[in-house]
Amino acid sequence: MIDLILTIIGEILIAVGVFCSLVASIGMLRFPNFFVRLHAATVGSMGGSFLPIIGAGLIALGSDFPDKWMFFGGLIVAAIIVMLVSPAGSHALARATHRARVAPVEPKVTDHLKEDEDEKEGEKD
Amino acid sequence: MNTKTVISLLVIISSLLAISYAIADQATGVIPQTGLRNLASFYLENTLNPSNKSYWTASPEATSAIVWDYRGFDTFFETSVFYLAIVGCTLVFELYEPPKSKTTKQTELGLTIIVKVITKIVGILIVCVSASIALHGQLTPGGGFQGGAALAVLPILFIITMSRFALDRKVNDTSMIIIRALGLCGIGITVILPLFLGFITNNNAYIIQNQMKPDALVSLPSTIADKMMGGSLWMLNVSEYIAVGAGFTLAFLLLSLPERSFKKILEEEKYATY
Amino acid sequence: MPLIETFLAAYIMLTSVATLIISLYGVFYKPHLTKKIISITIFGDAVNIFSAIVGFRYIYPVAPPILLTENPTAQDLTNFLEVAVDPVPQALVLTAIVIGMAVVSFMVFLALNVFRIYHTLDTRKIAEQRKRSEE
Amino acid sequence: MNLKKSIVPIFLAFVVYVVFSGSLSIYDISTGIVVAIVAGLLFSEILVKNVSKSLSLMRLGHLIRYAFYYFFVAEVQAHLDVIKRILNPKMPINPGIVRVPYEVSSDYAIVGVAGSIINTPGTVVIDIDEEKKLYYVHWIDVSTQEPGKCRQAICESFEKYLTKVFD
Repeated sequence: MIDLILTIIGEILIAVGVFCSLVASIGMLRFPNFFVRLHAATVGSMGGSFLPIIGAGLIALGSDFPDKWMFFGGLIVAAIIVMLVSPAGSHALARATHRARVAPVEPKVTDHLKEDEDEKEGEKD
Repeated sequence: MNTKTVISLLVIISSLLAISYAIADQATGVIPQTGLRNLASFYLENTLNPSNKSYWTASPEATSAIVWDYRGFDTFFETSVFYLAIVGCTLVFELYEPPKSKTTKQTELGLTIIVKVITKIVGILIVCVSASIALHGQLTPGGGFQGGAALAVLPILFIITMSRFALDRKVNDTSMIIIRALGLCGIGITVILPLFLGFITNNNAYIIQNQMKPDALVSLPSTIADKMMGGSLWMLNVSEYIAVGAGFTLAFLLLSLPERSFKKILEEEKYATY
Repeated sequence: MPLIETFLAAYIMLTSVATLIISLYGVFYKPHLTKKIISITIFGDAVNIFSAIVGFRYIYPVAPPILLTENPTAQDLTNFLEVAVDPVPQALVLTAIVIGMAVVSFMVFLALNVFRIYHTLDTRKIAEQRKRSEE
Repeated sequence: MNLKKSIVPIFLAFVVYVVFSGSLSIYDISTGIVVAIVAGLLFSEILVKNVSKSLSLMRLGHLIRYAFYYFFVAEVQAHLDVIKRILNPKMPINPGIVRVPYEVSSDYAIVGVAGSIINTPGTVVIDIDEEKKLYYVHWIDVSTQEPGKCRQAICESFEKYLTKVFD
């Protein structure tokens, strides 16, 4: 009984992950610039990979083969590492791109970071 | 068209023909195959066979058994190739003294605080995961090579996020050379251990012997606390893990030396006038 | 063997051979040393994939070469032999990857020293500089 | 080398090792203890600064409460919001980079809040100014440019929980 419940929960999580990945890829195509696309990529990393990894772990726990706890544990640790590392990656990418000014922040409402950086450079001159 | 072009064209065309022949004429066995080759079936049948212990390795993982038991000598020499490559790396840099950090505040170096703190937390996870991969090499996919390669990710991350000088106190060239030498010593001791045991018990024994053979009645422990240990496989995996991790760390540390400090040395030695 | 699996096998074979040939082309004809090193790593990966396919079995079900029971009976072993793939190419690939990585790092070291002496990694410019210094 | 400092890293390393190995046999526990002690002693200096904070069980309870809030409320809301924006034919986005002041002080709290902001779709921390205590956040829907209101909209809920955990 509990195996069935675990399997169903895992399959639901994987289905949600498939949906999130699809939406993220559509967003990557539709969004106008690099920084807005990062938001679509975040949908892909949390909804599209964190959830399905945990879902796969639950399915492994629900089926009956030896060493199933090993698969479950490995997947949980992998999911935690994905959750910890993906913000660091997005942040480093976005910061480097903005500092190098290789991607324009257009369209935009405002860009306070550029204002502050320009101010600092003005002080140096 | 000079001779060089002709030779390289010949090499490319002949390799293309050779591989095509191998695939089309089934020189490497039936590809894609459905059966099992004789050698493979021998290894698979004997790697954990309690009823016929004359060729067994006491490890349920056939790949690890081949790497460190059946083909142990091959792996031994491949390890020495790895060792010599790292020795070559250090020799290329031997003339120079590594520069010391001039900046006192570590916060000025590297990326932002977000990346630094996350790297520290992930670092401890990487150590545990790679150790688990190496220590379960005789039971599940994994082993010394894979664990060491996973461990070598850690110095790359630390060098990128907080600069090389954040590591300097504990992790430097000298300590890495010592740790790698310890790992290699572990491999050497495990390789000679059967001979020593045979000498004590007055039996016949071979180098890199793991379990007892019909003509050599010396065997390393096959189980500890009801868990399969695979005798020498476990010790060799752990030693290889330490050696590979420390060796790659050494290579990355040397590669990440700042270039401007070398330019000064080169100019002093009039080395750059070629 | 069904048609689709034959097709897939032939496809994987052909792509790995094509990768191999393209990387050989890169090693011979690209003048930049970094690109040569990248080509060599691609060559090694193509060879590894090729040998992993050589050890694969096109059957269903197929299993990794790991026994899941700790005290197998004779029946277990026969079942295992029917589904397990060939472990020998896997063992070769396993060590080849680490050795390849060590050799590539050694090549990177040598390229770094070349850069320190000639201030470039382009083989054509290096040849020019050597000619000039000989004159 | 402070032994009290390394209690939490050792415990963390042991849990990760045993979970990754996936079994509780004697072999796993004994090797796990050895690996955890080595890893914990190596990382204790750089991971833990304040011993009493790291050993407090109250803070662990708050962390678990925060995890529930984060996974089941914040993430779900943010995902639904961004998914709606992507699938809407008109694509109502209004992007820009705004200053967001923060009030937490310790390293872990700063990183925890920043990580939570980045991991919820719709907001990405582009840069951080530790002297002025400012995040520069790229926000998909800039409804206000005033720093106080931005803080209310983006990171106040995370700060409320994480202050109790890390400060």
